[in-house]
Amino acid sequence: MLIDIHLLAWLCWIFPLLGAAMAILLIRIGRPIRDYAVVFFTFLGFLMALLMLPEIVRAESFNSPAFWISLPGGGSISIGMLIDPLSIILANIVAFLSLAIMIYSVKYVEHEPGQDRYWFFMSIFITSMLLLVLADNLILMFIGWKMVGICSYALIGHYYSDEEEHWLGGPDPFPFRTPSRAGLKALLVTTFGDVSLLGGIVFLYTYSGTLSFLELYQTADVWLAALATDPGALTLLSVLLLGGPIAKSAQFPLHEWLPEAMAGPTPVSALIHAATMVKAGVYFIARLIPVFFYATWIANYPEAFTFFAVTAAVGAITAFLTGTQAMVAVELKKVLAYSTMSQIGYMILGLGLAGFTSHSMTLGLTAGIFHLISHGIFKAALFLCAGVIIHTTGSIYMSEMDLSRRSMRYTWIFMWVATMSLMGIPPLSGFWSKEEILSLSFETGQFILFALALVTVAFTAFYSVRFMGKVFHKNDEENQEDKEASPIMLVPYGILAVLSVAVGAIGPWFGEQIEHIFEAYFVDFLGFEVHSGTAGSIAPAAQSTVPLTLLLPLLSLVMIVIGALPAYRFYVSHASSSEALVEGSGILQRIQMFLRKRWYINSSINRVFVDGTIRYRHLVQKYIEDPLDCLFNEGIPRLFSGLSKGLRRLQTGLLSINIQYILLFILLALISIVFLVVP
Amino acid sequence: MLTLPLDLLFLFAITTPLIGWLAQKVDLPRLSGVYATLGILLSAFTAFQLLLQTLGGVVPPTPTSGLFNAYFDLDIFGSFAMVIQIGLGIAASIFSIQYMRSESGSSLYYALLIGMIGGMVGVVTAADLFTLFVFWEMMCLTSYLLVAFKNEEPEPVEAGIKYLLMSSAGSATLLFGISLLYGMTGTLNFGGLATALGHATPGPWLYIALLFIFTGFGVKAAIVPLHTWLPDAHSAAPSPISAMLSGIVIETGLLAMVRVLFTALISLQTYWSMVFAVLAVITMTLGNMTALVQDDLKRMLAYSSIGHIGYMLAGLAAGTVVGLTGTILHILNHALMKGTAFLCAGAIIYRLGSRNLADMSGLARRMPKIAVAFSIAIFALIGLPGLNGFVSKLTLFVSVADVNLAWVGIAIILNSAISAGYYLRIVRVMIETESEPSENLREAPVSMWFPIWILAILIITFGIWPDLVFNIAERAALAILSMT
Amino acid sequence: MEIPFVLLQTILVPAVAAPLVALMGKRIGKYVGWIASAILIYTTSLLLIAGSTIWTTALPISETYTWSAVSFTLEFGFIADNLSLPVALIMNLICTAASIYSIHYMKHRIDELYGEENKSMHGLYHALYLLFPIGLVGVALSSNLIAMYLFIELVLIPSYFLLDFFGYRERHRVATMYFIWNQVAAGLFLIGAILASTATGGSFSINALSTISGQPIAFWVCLLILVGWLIKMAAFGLHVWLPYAHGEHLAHIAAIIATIAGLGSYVIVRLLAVPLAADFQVFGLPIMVLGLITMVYGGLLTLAQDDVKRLYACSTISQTAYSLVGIGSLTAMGLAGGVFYFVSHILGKSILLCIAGVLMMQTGSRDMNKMGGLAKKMPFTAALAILGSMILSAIPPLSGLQAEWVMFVGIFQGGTLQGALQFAIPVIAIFATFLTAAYTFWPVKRIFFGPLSSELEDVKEAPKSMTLPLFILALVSLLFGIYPDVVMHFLSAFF
Amino acid sequence: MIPLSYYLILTMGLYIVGMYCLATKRNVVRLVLGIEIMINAANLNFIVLSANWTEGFIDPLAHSIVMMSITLAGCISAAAFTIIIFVYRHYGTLDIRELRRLRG
Repeated sequence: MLIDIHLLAWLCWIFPLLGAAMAILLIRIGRPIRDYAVVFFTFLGFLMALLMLPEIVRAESFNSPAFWISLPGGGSISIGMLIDPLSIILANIVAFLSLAIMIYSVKYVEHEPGQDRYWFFMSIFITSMLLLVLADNLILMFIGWKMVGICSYALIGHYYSDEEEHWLGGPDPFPFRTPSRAGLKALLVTTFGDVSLLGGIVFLYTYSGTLSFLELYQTADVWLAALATDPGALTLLSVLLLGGPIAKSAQFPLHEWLPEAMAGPTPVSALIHAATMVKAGVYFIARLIPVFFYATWIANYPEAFTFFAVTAAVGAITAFLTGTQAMVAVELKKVLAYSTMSQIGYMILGLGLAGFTSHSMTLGLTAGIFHLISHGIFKAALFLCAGVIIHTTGSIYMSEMDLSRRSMRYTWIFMWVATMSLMGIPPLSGFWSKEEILSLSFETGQFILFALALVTVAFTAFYSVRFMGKVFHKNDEENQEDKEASPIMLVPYGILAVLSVAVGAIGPWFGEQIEHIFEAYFVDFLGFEVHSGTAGSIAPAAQSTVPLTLLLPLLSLVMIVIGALPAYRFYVSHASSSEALVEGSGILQRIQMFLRKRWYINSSINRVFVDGTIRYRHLVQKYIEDPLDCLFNEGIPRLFSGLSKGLRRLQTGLLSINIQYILLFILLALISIVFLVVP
Repeated sequence: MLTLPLDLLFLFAITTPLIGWLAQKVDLPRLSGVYATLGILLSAFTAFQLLLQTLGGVVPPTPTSGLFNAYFDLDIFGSFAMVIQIGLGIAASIFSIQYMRSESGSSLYYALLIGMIGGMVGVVTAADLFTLFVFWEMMCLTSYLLVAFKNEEPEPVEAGIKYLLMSSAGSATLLFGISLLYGMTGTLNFGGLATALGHATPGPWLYIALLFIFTGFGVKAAIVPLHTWLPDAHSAAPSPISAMLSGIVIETGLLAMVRVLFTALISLQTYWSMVFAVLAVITMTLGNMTALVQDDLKRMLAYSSIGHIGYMLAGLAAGTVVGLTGTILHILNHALMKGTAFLCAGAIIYRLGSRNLADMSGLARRMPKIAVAFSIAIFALIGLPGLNGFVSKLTLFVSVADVNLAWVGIAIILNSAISAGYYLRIVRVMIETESEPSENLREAPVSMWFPIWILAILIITFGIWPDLVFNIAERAALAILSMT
Repeated sequence: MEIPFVLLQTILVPAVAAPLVALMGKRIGKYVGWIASAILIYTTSLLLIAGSTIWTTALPISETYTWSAVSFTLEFGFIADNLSLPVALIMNLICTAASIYSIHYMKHRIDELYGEENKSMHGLYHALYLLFPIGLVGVALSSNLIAMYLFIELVLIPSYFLLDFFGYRERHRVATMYFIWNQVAAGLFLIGAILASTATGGSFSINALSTISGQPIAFWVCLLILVGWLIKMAAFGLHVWLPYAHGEHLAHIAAIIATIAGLGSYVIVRLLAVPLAADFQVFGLPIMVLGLITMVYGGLLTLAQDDVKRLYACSTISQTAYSLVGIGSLTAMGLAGGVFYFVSHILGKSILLCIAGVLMMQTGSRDMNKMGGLAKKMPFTAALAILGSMILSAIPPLSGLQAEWVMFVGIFQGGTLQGALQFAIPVIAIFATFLTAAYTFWPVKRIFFGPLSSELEDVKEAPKSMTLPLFILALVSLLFGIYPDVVMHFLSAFF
Repeated sequence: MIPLSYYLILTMGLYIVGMYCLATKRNVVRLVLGIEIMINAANLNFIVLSANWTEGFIDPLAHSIVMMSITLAGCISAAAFTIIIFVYRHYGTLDIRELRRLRG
């Protein structure tokens, strides 16, 4: 080992931070040097992550926290980097994808306004995400978590002047949304989750007395026992903790910010969707799973199962919900956005399933993380391609795209590869990871979840083919004007597409390795033992695995065909027209509208929270503040001046009355003497 | 021969009209003012020396032979009060040099002023009740005439006659009370009264005497509901006289009351302290509340004096060393604060010609010296710490809180807050943007702002370094309490 | 490094300088502001040195000067310990930053109100301004109730005059209103202080406060001091003065008024929660509930504002209540977090209120509906506004989050809470913090983002002398965020 | 010998008469007379009590007091009439109820 692994972990996120500093410091030096300096530092970050990778096989954790805050009562909080298989995998994924996106950006933002800002926030974004995955305690992780949020705010709202060309949404009758609004929305929705997560962290801390992940793992029996004595505490903890990931990873019901987060420059979308931000939630849930698994199956606190139930249900619902919306979306990036949510739904579903039986922990973890890896790769590739496409066509609407397959051959090929990976066509990486989730949901006997996931496969195939067809296969006349993207943009997504194939080629082995590592780490090293046959578990499906390994892939292939075929007919071969079909059927029209209106979730949330706030915000002022104001700042002075005027009347100016006051006084004094003194 | 300051005061009171006559001959209109001021200064100097002597434990020589033998008794209480009275007199007198320049018969004015000071000095140094009464009447008489001094206007005259009638009724009541005390003991000497009545079980007549004496002094001290003459008299009098009346004359009523209460009527203390507590709250509340809506600057200040009398009464209600210290200290502080305030009002009226608050907007820019001093006085009156008013109010509060009358203390503080409402109006009006009446104002002449600033600096000094006077006030209080 | 009379110097140097500054202002006009600022930089460094001494030795520095010792002892006692020093230091720092900020801002305002050549007004302003740091630092460092009262009132005088001289719109009326509200508040505090002193046998020392613990009078002492400061902290129902005072005050003075509001958390901790812990127990739950109501209400009220200054004014109501909830928990973490949150919040709030001043100065308007797209014209200002919003919304790496989580740990531990409330109050409280993000970032969008209207084409960036001090405040907050032990080292040692 | 209380009732009565006069009469001159009555009530009291103190002995102090008091009362009347003259000049009436410029 050349460098101490702890140092590697620190440097891993410090290098991009230095990159951010470069973005500011080198403004005056000149654009190219600045850009390459920033990219170089991102590369160094990636290098550090890569150097950590060999440690993964040891399946151990490295953690040497340093003192950070002293707390009242003699306690203190230390921070450090936690290096264990989970964080190494995530750090590598994040660093690698970020590097690809940053290289791509060099060309992409050449002519954009606000480049300093762009580079600065991109670097910080990467820094915070790396910090998030490498942090060894909840607060440090939360810091990264929040910084990711604020960076996304800045980057989504990159075009803050809201020029019309950067508007999102529409066309009529759908409303247009401005980038600054989208940024604010992303920030606010995720903040809502963050608040919940912070509540969860703090709540957890009050019982556990530690924030370090490792200590939480090690002392789980103690603090879980304390937690379980308060009825409802575990449920509350689960819900509070899950609030964060649900918002951050854009899961139902806090998912509506993501489609609009497309307002930023495309590399930003790529970063948000593939590498950072939305993956944070998945990572965090993965982090927590051992603890809750322990609580559910080993310590036997049934309340802890809430965590898994909520996770799995949210994942499946989101996967289905957003899959449907992706089928009708009209903007290219929005399709991809819905697809991201849908895929993240899968991951979350996989993670949720980890706790459904007493032995599925590592299976679930593996499924979720594997899908995270493969999704990261192909989704980054897709977004980068989309960036090129939008740049070339100058429109965000797929209906206005019509690209030449020939002159943009490489882009076309790479995008198809990535798309097929997304669809789950074997042997691309997406197939293997999705299969794991599907089979896990089947094995655990969660047939509703399984059905939802399976249907979503068909949806995925449909919208994937649809957007490819709309972009590249609109007509056969070749449009010669389109130019292939410059190599500096092409290479990153080319590599990603190749990687997608490569991972797919070794898919089963890859998945197994991950599972082994997790097994070795969580079970053998940390001691979250998995006892088979613990009370309440669903009967192990071990004996049925042999037919299933064949049946399930077949089933999902059938679903892909079901989804892809109509799309192929509509959009690629143009054998029939989807518009005609929809116009011909009232029900289909209604469904299309329903889906395009995003199941009315967005509009109802908007109506209640946003419009409601704007419309009724003055009510507070009018009905509470103003009366109070009136009472205190006018009422009391008026009362006093009224009293004062009343007292003023005592001063009549009539001498006889003045003398009568004296007499009155004497009389009162006499009475008081008589009553108080004489007896 | 009385005591030295008194002698000097009488001498100058008598000679000032002569000088005034002379001044008319040689056409030096300010001469009588300067002469009178010198006289007061001289007597202040002697009074100060007496104070130092008494503080040093030396009993100053009171006349041992002659007509007034033993009717004066100089203790720390008396000499301290004397210094306050003469000291404020100096300021008023210097101020008057310019202020009363155009008045006819200004030498008479100075004679009356000196006479009033003499009367007050007599009241606080008297050793028996009747001597006290004689000087009391002297003080009253001169003040009636001073209030009505500007007899070419109807208001001073009206205020004067009302003041005279009410105050004389009070004096008569006082005399009646004194006669009852005399009837009970056969002596009017404070020492004699203290030995005769101090430790006896109180009979009904003592209560009646208390009632009459209290009413008599109360009219002068403007205790509600005996206060009704005050707003008229104080607002109608010439401003230096208002300063004197508010600053020390009404307080002299309290000082005299202290003398009697803590000697002759000490056995009734539990009774009268309760009555005082109630009256203190009523007085301060009414004074401050009524001041809220006044538009006449001097009338507002006059009502505020009633409020401050309420604060002082609280200390008497406590009746402890701390309480008395607080009262004495507040009398000093109030003399400084209200003296400054009324003199500032006088300077403003001198230039502006109006007493209406609304006409004074924008004044601060035209008369900054006056405005700043006025603001200092006002903030001291509100009771902001760092200025002298705070220390005495604090002492008063502590004293009442110590004897389980915390509600009186709370009333003091709430009243201070209420009083900020009208005091601040003055400051606010002064620093507002300019209005027409104040456009062509000039700064007040030196002889006006100089005494004002002396007082203002004392306000700050005693605020920052209260022990300068705190000590004396406490010893004065001990002197009173050691009389029985 | 040993500096003689370090605490007294901190108080006295500006006090002595104030009249000189007023006189010099007549000659040199606005440049006198640099002298005033230099003085404040000096006192800040004095406090820094004191802080380093305390950090290393862990012993408090105390100085006592007798004021009056006749009937009862009045003292100017100063104590810089682990609790008071960080608070004093941060407030002096804010005063310093605002002083530098104000040099240009006041030139603008004085020119507007009193004409170009009015040099003496500059002197007057800076002289009055110097009273703020004295008062604020004095309140923090006092070891004596009466001295504390004195400093509380001392702050009132400059804020009254500055409001009346230089404020906006209805400044005369609001100045009086502000003065009376605060006078009542200070009066209640004084009553409490004196009642306490009667029970301690005439001592006004804060150290002696603990001796009355357990006596029935302690309840009244707690109640009066608490209510007095709740007025200053603008708790719900007692808050109606604050939007006016903030709205009409000069922008940076509004920041200082917000500091005074926040100072309540320090005073409550210093006087009640620690020495009178047992008697203060009964107030725990009511304070938390009141704080909760204020948090939510302040947040809603902030959302209702269209006026840039009133906006941040109302947010003070909500933010100060956070600390209140923390203190109401009466746990060590809650108290430490409450004070930490106050320290963090005023940094952010000072930045934001000063930004409001910049906006008013540069655009001549305070209506947010007329703004938009200003980020293009004023990038620094926009960055500052976002930084300030981040502090308030507890977004790391700035200090808000560190303070918030420490405080919420205390709230969740909730010493006095029982049953369902044990969960309900903290959870509601933490969800109420969501409003902060809404009411800080929505205005940022309204002011700085979106298309620039044609009327605002000529708007220019504020001068460096206004933005740089604010950046320094943001940097301080960043320091606290990255290494919170800078503050927590002190606070943990105290609790 | 007439008991002391009778005298005291008499002086009290006089005092009340004086007060009554002050409280009800309109003419300023009468009001001054009212005050004189009150002072005289007090004077009378002194005289009465001086005899009462020691059997068969009349305290000269009281008499000197009364002498002085009468002088003072005279001074007061003089001052009062001086002002009354100006009152009449300005208001043209001696009715105290017409003097109502100052109030409130």
